[in-house]
Amino acid sequence: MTVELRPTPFEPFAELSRFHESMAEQRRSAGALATFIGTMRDFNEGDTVTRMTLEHYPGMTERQLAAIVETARARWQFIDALVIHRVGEVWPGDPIVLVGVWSSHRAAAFDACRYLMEELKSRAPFWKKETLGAGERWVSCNTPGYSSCG
Amino acid sequence: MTVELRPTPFEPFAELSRFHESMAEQRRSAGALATFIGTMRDFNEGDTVTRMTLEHYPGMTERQLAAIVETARARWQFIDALVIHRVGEVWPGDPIVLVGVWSSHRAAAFDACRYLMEELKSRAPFWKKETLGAGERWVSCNTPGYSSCG
Amino acid sequence: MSIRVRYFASLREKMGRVEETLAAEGLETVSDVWKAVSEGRPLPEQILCAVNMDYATPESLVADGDEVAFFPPVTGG
Amino acid sequence: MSIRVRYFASLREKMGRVEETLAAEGLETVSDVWKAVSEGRPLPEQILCAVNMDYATPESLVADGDEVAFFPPVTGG
Repeated sequence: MTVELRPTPFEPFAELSRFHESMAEQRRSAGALATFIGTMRDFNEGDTVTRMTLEHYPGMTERQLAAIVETARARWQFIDALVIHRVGEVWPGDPIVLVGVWSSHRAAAFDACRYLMEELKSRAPFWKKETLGAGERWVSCNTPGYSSCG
Repeated sequence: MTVELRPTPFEPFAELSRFHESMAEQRRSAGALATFIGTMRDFNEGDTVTRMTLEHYPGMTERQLAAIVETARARWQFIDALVIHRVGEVWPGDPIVLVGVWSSHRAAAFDACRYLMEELKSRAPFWKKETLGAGERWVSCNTPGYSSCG
Repeated sequence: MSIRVRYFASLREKMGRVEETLAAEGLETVSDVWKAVSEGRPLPEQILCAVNMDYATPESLVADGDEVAFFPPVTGG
Repeated sequence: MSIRVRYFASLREKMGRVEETLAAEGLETVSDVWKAVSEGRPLPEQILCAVNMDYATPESLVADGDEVAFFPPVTGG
């Protein structure tokens, strides 16, 4: 189980590849990998966003992320999980969050991956401040994630 | 929307990266990417599996995959989707299937990605034949995917 | 009439052939096609069928020039 | 007793400070800590709190040496 905060840009597909390779022999029993990658959009609530600052609570953020992964591990059978989250200054198109769950079964991989994302968004101490053309604003809340537009 | 059958091994993270890059400006509105990668395990139903052959129905397989993507597109809002599936000879650790859904919203990305995988497993004409130490056998059915071990 | 019949996976091995072309008259449904290629036996419950690459049922109608396929449950992904 | 109090994001800006250390006596709960740093005002409903980096409630007890944090709803991911 790996949880990382990154102060600089990261390349999510290279991270996934590296982590996948590092699992060595375990990979052969991990037939299912579900991932989620969140990147910065250049708009929010109808406004153009040119930059974003991600604040966090050093110590508590890592602790909460680890707790979320442990809770998922108690609930679903998976072999390994990777969580990477940006902190600091982020530009449109930059990856913000990466979650990957390796399991022998796709249902567990999908469910645990989604759970990690929903818990991360509702419990991990991160705060986004957007830079607009006309100043800055704090993002006030995250949208609930289990109901989709479908 | 891209659907591909591959007769030779592919590197899923490189494929995702390439596809992601090719979306150019669209990427900036696609803040959410949900993916699933299925790889060959070296065991099944308690037996060691050394090799697998993936048979398909040329023409019908592509047609069914395209129909599944179109149905998902009518149901969820997403910007683009990628489906790659191996055919032919596959060895343990080899990627078999890759599904990626790019959306502005994580719920739509997650739900559409999972739908594509479940529909693919239940409707796309592929058949797996496993080579065991003691001969060969056809895989008789896929497990249902919406109930997890959680 | 002429119907191209194709088999896949374990059913292909069981039938001992990949495909065949039926020239018989009086084939109205997928079920009729199956009987014509299997010495009159009923279509096994778990066998799936397709007409011109779309899923079909034993009652689906067939026409001259159609491609009918029979195969076991799919196991991709 | 000594309590380290920390603020984050929009609340940090509103408070005009990143952190402070309270040396006052008689602080029993998180709510007491908030009152001590905000001239007796009640804790705003949407503000979250943590004691020693675990989520807490206004009724959670605090002890000498604890770190108490206040912050707005989280918006990561």
